[in-house]
Amino acid sequence: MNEPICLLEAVNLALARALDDDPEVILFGEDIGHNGGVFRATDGLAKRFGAHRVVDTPLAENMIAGTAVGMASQGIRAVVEIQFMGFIFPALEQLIAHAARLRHRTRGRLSCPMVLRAPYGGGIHAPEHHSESTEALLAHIPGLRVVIPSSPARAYGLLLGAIRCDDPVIFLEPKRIYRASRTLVEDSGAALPIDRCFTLREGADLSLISYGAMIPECLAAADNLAERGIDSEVIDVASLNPIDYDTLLASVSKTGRAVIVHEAPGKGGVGADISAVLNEQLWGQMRAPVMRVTGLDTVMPYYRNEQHYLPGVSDILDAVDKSLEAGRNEILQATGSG
Amino acid sequence: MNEPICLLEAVNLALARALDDDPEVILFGEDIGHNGGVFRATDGLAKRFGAHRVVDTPLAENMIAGTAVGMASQGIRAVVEIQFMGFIFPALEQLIAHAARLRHRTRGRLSCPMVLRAPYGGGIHAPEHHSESTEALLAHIPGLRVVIPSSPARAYGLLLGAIRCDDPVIFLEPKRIYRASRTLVEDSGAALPIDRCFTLREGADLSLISYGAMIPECLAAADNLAERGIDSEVIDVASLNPIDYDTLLASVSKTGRAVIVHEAPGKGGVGADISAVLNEQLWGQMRAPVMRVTGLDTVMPYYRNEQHYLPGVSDILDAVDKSLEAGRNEILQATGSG
Amino acid sequence: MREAVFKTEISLTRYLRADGKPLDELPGWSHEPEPLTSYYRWMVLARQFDQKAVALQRTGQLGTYPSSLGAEAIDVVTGHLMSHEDILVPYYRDHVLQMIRGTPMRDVLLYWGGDERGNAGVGMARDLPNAVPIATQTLHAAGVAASLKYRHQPHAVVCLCGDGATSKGDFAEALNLAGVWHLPLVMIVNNNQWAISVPRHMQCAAPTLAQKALAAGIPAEQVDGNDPIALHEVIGHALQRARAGKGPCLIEALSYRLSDHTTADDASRYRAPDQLKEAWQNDPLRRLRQYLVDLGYWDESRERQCLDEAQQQIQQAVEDYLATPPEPVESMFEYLYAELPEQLRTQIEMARVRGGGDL
Amino acid sequence: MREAVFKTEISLTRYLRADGKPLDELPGWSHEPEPLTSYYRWMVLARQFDQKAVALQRTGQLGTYPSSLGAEAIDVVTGHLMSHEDILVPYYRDHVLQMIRGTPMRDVLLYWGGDERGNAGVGMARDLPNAVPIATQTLHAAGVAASLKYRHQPHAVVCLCGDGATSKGDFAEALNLAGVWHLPLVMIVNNNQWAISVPRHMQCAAPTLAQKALAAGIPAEQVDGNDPIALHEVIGHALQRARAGKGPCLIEALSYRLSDHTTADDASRYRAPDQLKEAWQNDPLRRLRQYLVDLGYWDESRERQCLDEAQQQIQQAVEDYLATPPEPVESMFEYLYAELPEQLRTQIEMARVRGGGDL
Ligand SMILES: Cc1ncc(C[n+]2csc(CCOP(=O)(O)OP(=O)(O)O)c2C)c(N)n1
Ligand SMILES: Cc1ncc(C[n+]2csc(CCOP(=O)(O)OP(=O)(O)O)c2C)c(N)n1
Ligand SMILES: [Mg+2]
Ligand SMILES: [Mg+2]
Repeated sequence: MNEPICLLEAVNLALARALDDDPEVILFGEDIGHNGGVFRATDGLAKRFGAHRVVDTPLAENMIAGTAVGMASQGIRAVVEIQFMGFIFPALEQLIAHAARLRHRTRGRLSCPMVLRAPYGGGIHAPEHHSESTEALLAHIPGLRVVIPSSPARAYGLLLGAIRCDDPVIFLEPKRIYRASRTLVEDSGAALPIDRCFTLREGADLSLISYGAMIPECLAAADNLAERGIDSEVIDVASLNPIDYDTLLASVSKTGRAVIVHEAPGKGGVGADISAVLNEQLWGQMRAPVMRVTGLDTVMPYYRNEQHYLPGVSDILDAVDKSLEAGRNEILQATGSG
Repeated sequence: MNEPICLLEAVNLALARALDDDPEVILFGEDIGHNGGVFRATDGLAKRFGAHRVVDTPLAENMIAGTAVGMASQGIRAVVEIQFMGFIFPALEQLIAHAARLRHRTRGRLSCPMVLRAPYGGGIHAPEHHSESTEALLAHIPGLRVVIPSSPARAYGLLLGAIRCDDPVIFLEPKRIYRASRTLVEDSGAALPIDRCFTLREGADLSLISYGAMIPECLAAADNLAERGIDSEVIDVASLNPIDYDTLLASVSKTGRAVIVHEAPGKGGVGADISAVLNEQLWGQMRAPVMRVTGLDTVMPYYRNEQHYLPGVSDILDAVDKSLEAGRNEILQATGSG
Repeated sequence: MREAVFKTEISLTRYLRADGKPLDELPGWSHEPEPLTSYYRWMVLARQFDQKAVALQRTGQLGTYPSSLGAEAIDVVTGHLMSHEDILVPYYRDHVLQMIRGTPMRDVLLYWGGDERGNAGVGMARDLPNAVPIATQTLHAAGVAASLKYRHQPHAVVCLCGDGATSKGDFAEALNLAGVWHLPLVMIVNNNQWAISVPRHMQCAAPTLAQKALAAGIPAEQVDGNDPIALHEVIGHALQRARAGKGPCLIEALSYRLSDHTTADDASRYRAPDQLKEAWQNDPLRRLRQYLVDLGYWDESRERQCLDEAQQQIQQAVEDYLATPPEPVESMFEYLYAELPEQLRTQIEMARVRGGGDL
Repeated sequence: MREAVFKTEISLTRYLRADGKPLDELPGWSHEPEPLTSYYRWMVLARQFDQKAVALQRTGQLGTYPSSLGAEAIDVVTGHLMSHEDILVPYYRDHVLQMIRGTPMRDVLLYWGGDERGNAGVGMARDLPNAVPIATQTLHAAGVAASLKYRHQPHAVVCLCGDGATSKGDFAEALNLAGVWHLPLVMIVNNNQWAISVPRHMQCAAPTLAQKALAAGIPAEQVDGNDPIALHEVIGHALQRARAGKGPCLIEALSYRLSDHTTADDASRYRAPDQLKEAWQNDPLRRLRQYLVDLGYWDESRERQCLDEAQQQIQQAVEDYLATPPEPVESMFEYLYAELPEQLRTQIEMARVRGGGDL
């Protein structure tokens, strides 16, 4: 490809590559065939690879997940689509009780090399249930991998990594930035590791930790901070389970300050976990409390008010200011607490 | 009742009381009628209140939850049982997409006064899927309440509170301690507040924060610590959503040390949330990092090895020792980190 | 030795041909001007409303909108046959049915305009709002029906869904419970032949969807969903049975989705133009209009007047809709629980600030 | 006008009366000593194994155990008819079926003794292990069948479940997909009349469970699950069709759970003793033994020898089981992912220490 492509097209490119490389890769889901998926992630694939490899299913997410588990148990790499993350709940029993456990349950006799793709997140003025970010539910489940890309190149590389992985991977696509920007992505067939953070920007003063559609917001915040002479490191967590704590701890032990950003509700969100670990591991090294900038702890409102729910650049900057502020009083406070 | 009763019997007593007080309370679930539930939580209730009020259902958890939402939308207090928490997953779509949102979606026109009861937790040598602690999945959902009792009296009072509450409540019963101890519980009809922590033991040196079946372990740890002259406060969180942070923050700002204990996996567990909030709110007041003692981040093993998965008193004591140790070096470290 | 242990058959009810001519002897009531002219008026309103809503979406004044083009007869007949005390559990194409039940047209627009107040309408005190996750409402309907039964109230619950919805386990579970508990539930499947891009034959291998009822041991009917007389007969009968304690019923109404799935869809990607053209031959409005014209109950001038009235009503609703300011931000928290937990108060302020400013 | 658009009937197949006498002309093969005497031997083994497993549980040497008492014929016939290349997706009562497929008896004990190695057996390389959450395995079976079809492998998948499982949406979804995708799936419902304490009539209002297939548009059969000859005919036919690419089939095998649900259950709380007594009249072992005795293929001495052999085999398996030390604690992490994430290494040490000591 010599044209710059967007994240959505990068997903398509990776799927095509996987289908091309391995005859035992199959795609199925609702409307993914002829129609190419409601977002067009599978556009053209049924035509190119045949309706036996890019397959429309009846409408049942539990069925999609359970069938994928069955196929994967026989070694077929089932790459399935759930149309929106808000419709993933019927699939949870299969994901939690089976996909995550098949290898464990059979002491490695069988495994579950499936990928379940779903667009997630808000900000596109969609109807109810089309804007959820419930990744924390999945990231809590031992045995599942949860991966979220935040750029065309990472979408391509991580999706290939997910498909080739012998574990079940939940691949969540930040639909708000499906078409946000275009970059050149070489169709090299090279996968990216699906268990590593990506340091998108290095900095010494502060670590901005995020994933998915909030990455562009963090990068914008970092630009803004740079203008004020504040040098922030931006880390794309990318893999929410397992989390690459080596990278996160190294960054925050360097900067002493962390702001975690995601659009899911704060309570019980992935940010809570990261905060807890940073605090446990970097006791005495933090220059400010780990801050979280997250979605609110309420139901995602219908779209007319959704902008009041989602965090944005200014919310990130506010948190950064608080972090910098806290840092200034730190020794004083710590001494006063004894 | 003039006999001391166990937690399981207290559940039964509260259900009977609720059925007696309010003709619009209905119980349904698998095997809860004639058979009285597989744990006997509904023993005798079908006989006493009739098969139209204590109703056996076909085998389908999604159906149980969805039907409860429908009944509750019409003002009937549906109190339903899921036989084991490991079988709650098919119910999640209804709980997340509907129970939690009915009031919100209709701007208060309809509400969802249902209670979904399920025994949870390990340590009873049960088959696979009969030992799960996935409360974090539910505690992450705005609009749901999640309540866990840890004694006969709290089981009675909290369950009455849950049934009378106009919000949907997930009531998780720590089956390992269903019959662990007996106390006198007056059938007074008095509910306990379902959004408050319970301070079970006051102490100045350290806060032990837990819920459910890990409470007895924490109390045992506290006894042990007392022998060593360490004075620990034991708090039963009881309500996992929303969490009564007033009580938790007051305790930890007093003691400066917190150890959080639960049997669910640590990663993304409720303890992560509590740790994150304590660290955010009590920055500079902590004398040691917030510690977590939790289940391991792997699939709950079959029962032959389950004791190697679950935390126990000695794990709690180890964490306490680390907390006390860290406290000793605290000022040094904080100063050194600048 | 093989011995037959179960025998059954399922019938399709139809009275009018596509051109509005009777196929057979008609029921007596259908020779009168009412309710059929009322049905027709509402069907016209539904179609005009649809057009307007699509236009609003195209001009950025409404969110994604699912047209009810081709389903008008099902909704209008159902709406008229339901009593005030019957309870509706709709799906997302049932705009006109909700309006007949009292939901202001403005509220329907508010709902699709991303405003929860669209669900608060007083006109439908106990009816359920749209359930977006497919087929989930079928279980609510079973629960609502169970509450009627428990309270000994002789009313029926009507639940609607699409052909795609019948593939989701919820649907089977709801019918199964309705069968075992003998619930007053009338389940109507609007089989419009498509679930977004998935055609009916890729949804289920059974020749009818009505036969899904057999799995639950409950009565099954197939009906021509473009034929208001047939719909009236079949749905009316099912409602009476349900109200009389005679149990549930599944009705498969055969229709065709004459529109894209929603405004976010482009059906030309997956649907042959010929099929659509053919389907228009079965247009329910055309059929009923022709029948009424043949009886002398309808003519050009009535048609024009009816259209004008519909336009006025719609215009008013659109104005009301567009003039409705967004809800205050705190509404996001206000309805979360019966009482707002103390812990969440601080988040109201955060919400106000987010999205670039106060309201 | 009402026009029939779907007609069907479902048949029950039965050859032997409860007392072992033929009801009708029997298929030719059933006059030979094989496979019926083999069936009988395995049924005896199943029953003996069951008794022993229950005894082990009662003495604290095994965890909760679900007896297969009354289901022996279904399992044994299915196990014999399946080829090595067919794939089994069992449920938790299919101990003897798994053994026929090659799972060592010791492994069955390990599984119910709380040891995952019970699922690792080489004898069933591609078979699925038990799925504890009811009906979830039906979807796996559809997926396994889809993989056979995708790979053009002419084998069948056999999936089993109970009557209770047919109420869960998964079951309907799996059959539906099998219908649409024309999968080589033979779904066998062991209708033992109870789902723990819930009797069949409270599970579903349909007169047969076989008719659940009609919802999916696939063939349905009812068969006497206590009659090995009928089972052989019906299951054999379904397997041949599936292998030949003729699609899926649902078989309802009528049986009776002669035991408690599991060792954790006490059926006397909810089941009339008379019903159980009556059900014993239909005992599949009694029926087949009588038939074989009448043909001269079986007698007291063979019976005694068969019991002795079963006892020996069981005794050996129990000894092997009891002599198997628990798995090392790190196995808890070893099989979680294809490779153990670095982050989890430290937890292995924690696991070792927990539960009071090293292993
Ligand atoms: C559980 C779930 N899965 C997927 C979707 C996305 N979706 C919305 S409508 C639809 C097709 C529904 O088809 P059908 O039931 O036939 O109703 P129709 O729209 O044709 O009237 C799909 C897949 C959803 N809303 N819910
Ligand atoms: C999803 C789920 N819900 C509940 C249970 C608990 N449970 C185990 S067996 C059983 C009854 C199953 O009955 P049936 O399907 O008839 O099979 P049988 O045991 O009678 O052979 C129940 C409710 C479970 N294992 N999984
Ligand atoms: Mg449709
Ligand atoms: Mg059964």
